[in-house]
Amino acid sequence: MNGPDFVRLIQAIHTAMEAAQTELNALDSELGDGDHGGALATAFADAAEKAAALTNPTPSTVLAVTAQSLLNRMGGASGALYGTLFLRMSASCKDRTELTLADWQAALQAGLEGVQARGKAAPGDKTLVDALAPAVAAVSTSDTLGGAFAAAAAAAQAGADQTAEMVAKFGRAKFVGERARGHVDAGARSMAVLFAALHRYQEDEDGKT
Amino acid sequence: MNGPDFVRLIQAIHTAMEAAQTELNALDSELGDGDHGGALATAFADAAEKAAALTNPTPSTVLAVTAQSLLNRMGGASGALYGTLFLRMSASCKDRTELTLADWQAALQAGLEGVQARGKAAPGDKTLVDALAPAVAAVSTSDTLGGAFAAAAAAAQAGADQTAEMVAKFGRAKFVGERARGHVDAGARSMAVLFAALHRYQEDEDGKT
Amino acid sequence: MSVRKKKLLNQRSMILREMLQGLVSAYPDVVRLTDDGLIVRAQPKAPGKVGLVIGNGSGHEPAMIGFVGSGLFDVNVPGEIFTAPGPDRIVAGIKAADRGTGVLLCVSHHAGDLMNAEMALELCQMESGINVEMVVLYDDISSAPKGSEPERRGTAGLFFVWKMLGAYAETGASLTECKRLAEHIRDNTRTLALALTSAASPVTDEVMFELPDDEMEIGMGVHGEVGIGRHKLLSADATIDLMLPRLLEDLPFNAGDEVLVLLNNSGSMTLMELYILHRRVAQRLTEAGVHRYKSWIGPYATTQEMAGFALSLCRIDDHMKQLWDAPCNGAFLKGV
Amino acid sequence: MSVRKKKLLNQRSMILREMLQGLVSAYPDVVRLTDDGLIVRAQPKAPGKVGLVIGNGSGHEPAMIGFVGSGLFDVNVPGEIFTAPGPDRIVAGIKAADRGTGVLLCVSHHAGDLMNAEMALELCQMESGINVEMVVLYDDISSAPKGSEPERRGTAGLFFVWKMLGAYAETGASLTECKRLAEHIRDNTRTLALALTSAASPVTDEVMFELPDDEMEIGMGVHGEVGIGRHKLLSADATIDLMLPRLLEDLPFNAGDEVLVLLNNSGSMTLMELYILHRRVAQRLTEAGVHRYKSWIGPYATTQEMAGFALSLCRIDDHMKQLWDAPCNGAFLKGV
Ligand SMILES: Nc1ncnc2c1ncn2[C@@H]1O[C@H](COP(=O)(O)OP(=O)(O)O)[C@@H](O)[C@H]1O
Ligand SMILES: Nc1ncnc2c1ncn2[C@@H]1O[C@H](COP(=O)(O)OP(=O)(O)O)[C@@H](O)[C@H]1O
Ligand SMILES: [Mg+2]
Ligand SMILES: [Mg+2]
Ligand SMILES: [Mg+2]
Ligand SMILES: [Mg+2]
Repeated sequence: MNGPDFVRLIQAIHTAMEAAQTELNALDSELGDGDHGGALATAFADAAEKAAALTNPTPSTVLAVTAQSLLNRMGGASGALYGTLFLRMSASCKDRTELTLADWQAALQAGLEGVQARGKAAPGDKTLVDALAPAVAAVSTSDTLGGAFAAAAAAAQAGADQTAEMVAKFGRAKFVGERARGHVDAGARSMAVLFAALHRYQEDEDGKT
Repeated sequence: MNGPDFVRLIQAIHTAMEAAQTELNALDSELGDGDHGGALATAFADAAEKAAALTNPTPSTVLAVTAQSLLNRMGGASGALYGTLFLRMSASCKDRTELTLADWQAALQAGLEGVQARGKAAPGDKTLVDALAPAVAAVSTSDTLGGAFAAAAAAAQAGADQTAEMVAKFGRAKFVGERARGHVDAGARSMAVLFAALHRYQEDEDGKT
Repeated sequence: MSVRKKKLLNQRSMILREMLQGLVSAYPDVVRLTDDGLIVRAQPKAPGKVGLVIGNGSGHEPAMIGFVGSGLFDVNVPGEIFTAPGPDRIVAGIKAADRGTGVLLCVSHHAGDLMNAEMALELCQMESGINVEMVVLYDDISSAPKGSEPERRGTAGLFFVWKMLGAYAETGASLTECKRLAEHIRDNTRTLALALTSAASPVTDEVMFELPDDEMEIGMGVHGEVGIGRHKLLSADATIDLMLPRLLEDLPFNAGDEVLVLLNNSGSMTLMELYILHRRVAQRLTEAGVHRYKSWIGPYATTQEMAGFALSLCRIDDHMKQLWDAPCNGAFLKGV
Repeated sequence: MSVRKKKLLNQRSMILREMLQGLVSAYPDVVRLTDDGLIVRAQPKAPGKVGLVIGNGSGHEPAMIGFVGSGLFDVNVPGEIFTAPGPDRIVAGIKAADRGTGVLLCVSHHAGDLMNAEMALELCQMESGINVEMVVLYDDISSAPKGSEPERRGTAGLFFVWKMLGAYAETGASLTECKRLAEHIRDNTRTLALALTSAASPVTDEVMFELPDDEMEIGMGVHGEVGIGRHKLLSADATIDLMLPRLLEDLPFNAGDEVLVLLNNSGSMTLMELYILHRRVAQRLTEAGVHRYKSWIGPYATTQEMAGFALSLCRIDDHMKQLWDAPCNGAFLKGV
């Protein structure tokens, strides 16, 4: 995947976040303040615009401008976490013009580590880490991008679903205690949306060739 | 009517105001702020207590302590008006130990003039003047206290009833404009309660003798 | 839109007394509560200066208990909730404010306040040797038409009088001069209010009026007196565009005039909304060529938890600017 | 008890920008709005003095935009409603606050604020030559048990830091000294809040939580985070009797200690209620032998139109008293 591919990928994620906006807001309303979908949609709209405006996009620069949009247009804890994910991925592929599956694995691993260092949440804490961590692990279960992303998307969604069983230890949901059970975490679900978009993007690409 | 009679009269008015409290509050709620009954009941309770505590009550001193209670415990426009009524009556019979019908006529006339000078309302303005003015006039239609107070009570009530047809030019009700029609003015009704109490007091006295 | 009747209070009959006790417990260096329930300055004004008194129904806090102090009022006579205090207490207030050269009794124009003030004045003239003058203050353009200004109600815009008159009396101005300044400020002040929601009396729990969710009332009085009309809920900018021209043409305020601006919170407006409203006020005044000297935004005279605001303008000259910028120290108003 | 969603606003997406424009239109002599959306002092602090910055989600006005000025913060970085600003804007704020001797970045402890501040700090350390330190502030005893103080949330009691730290930096104290004072004030401050009603986000119109008409919630956070429990609605005195002992025993505040008291209005409490509450606070502190130096009562950090309050105590010494009494001039805080 080269720079222009990444520009289209960010556009695809933006489209997916727009579509999921209402659902994500509703999930966030249950345990948080109901703005997660709106915040992601706005930030990815900005990212898509900024990425499209890059004159010589590389994977790393597209990921970096996306990180900037997430950090500064989204704000809050989730902006910092989403931003960190993209920032670390960008740093991990700084000198690459094209990303291989191995590069993807390394980038996602770096991103996950950054998110956990920043947010301190471990799997089981009912956060976006519960979708991100299994997705990152699943990328290594295949040797094609298509297979890897399919596995990651499935793992992210399964991880998100499992958050319904958990009590939150981070984020606003932390303060609702036991009442959190039965509700899927908004950030975990948005991670699943992100990986689903990645998977669909790759399917389309594979379909073309 | 001598000083101790006046002490009992104020007690009788207090009892009547207590009984009418809810009704007067409800009337005041329609066009004002719903406190007219409560304010009168509190003020006359205070007046009855102060009057009972006088060592050598005269009509004038009983009326004066009542005025003080009305002015300072009731407050507001209606406290000033009720207080002025009693203050002027007190001044008009300053040297009397006993009030004749002629004294009553003079006292009430002085009271009415004081109320109108203070509040600027004329009959027809939908205020307590619409009950007070006809009551004062009616006192001259008989030559016994019993007859005079019966006529006054009837005239006050008739005057209060007529306020339902009026639009207010004074008090809080002024600001509701045409919407005031159909509602009896709280202050006019409380004046009718006062004259009814006076009438009943005199009936009881006449019954005793 | 239901109104908050849920309040943190003790016995309803004790509201006034406990509120005053609470005030002086918080600001003992600024105000004292006398045995007869007056709020007076902790450090009385220097002898020989004119005393300033105002009486009013309570329930509008910080007005007026929060504006007693140096450079402000000497005495406030607080009545029960929404009820003017009686004449004897006003007389007591006048006596407490006298520093030997007379007292100016300020009256916020409402029927009850005026009647009781007049009676207090009569009592003073009969009884005491105090030199008392009375000034009746009004500012609300919605309560009577142009030409009938003295019939208008006294509302949030009286704040301009409190502040500048307080500073003036502190300079040693005479009673006549103080009265003349109060009238001058009044005659250059205009106010228009707006309510989004009603409020409840804390004593009766009665809601003052009903207002549908998609409407606002223009010209609402400080006790919920109805205004000049209801209007569909507008945006912040459109609301100012509706209100400000009425204020400007009433005085009128003309291009080249210099003004103070007050955006008074009636109770539960957010500062966020008030700042957004002020943005438009500033834009519109600039377009009209009216210069703003200073703006004040906050809850100065409230109607319990009513959501609404009053916009008030006062045309000033250099002398008034000096008075505006003079120091003061009340429980609710410090520095400037 | 329905919540007021009816607000006077223009476009929802413009709330932050228009609010900031409105603020600076009202107080041009106190604050300026930079092109990148920072609120900075109109007259920058003298060179060589430590700069003070704080970033925060908006919607809590006057916090923090109202506390930028002399003797207070140098820069505020306002985020969107209830959303911490991103790291780039915080870095811009740090740069704007630097007067050559370093900057103290204050963080009100919430996950988003902390993460973004940490990122900003990393960026500063990588990129700029500015000497930056960070201090994380917390005070709310309901959000984590004693012994886990650093997990507690930052709420209204941070006000004590803003005021005294602002005065300290103005004296020319070093960055290390400033940081140490901020920690010292924090470690001597305890806050407990209570809500009678919920509030709505002005952006989403979502009500934060539901609270029955006859209940109150103790320990409510400034974004509607649930507290430590619901309670049947009590009288004002009983409410203080429930809350104050928890505060006292948490630090603990002991007989002989001297304290500042803050009764912070969360939005639409009446001053009447707050004064009545303060009366009881004063009584109880006196009984406990704890001396009150000064009390402050008002809306310093709000959650939109929420009806509720926070009670906050800060134990002080003579140095802190001096700082407390030092002059300041912010849009919402003048004199003292
Ligand atoms: N410390 C953390 N680590 C990982 N994820 C977190 C953490 N705190 C919050 N989150 C995620 O952020 C999501 C909420 O995001 P969002 O609604 O955008 O932020 P906010 O709570 O500031 O409104 C939560 O659902 C959770 O997945
Ligand atoms: N100027 C006036 N002249 C005569 N009566 C008046 C005047 N103003 C008000 N009132 C009377 O006062 C009554 C209201 O009294 P009350 O409810 O006790 O006072 P408030 O309106 O201050 O609450 C009105 O119903 C009216 O009869
Ligand atoms: Mg959220
Ligand atoms: Mg009434
Ligand atoms: Mg009344
Ligand atoms: Mg949020």
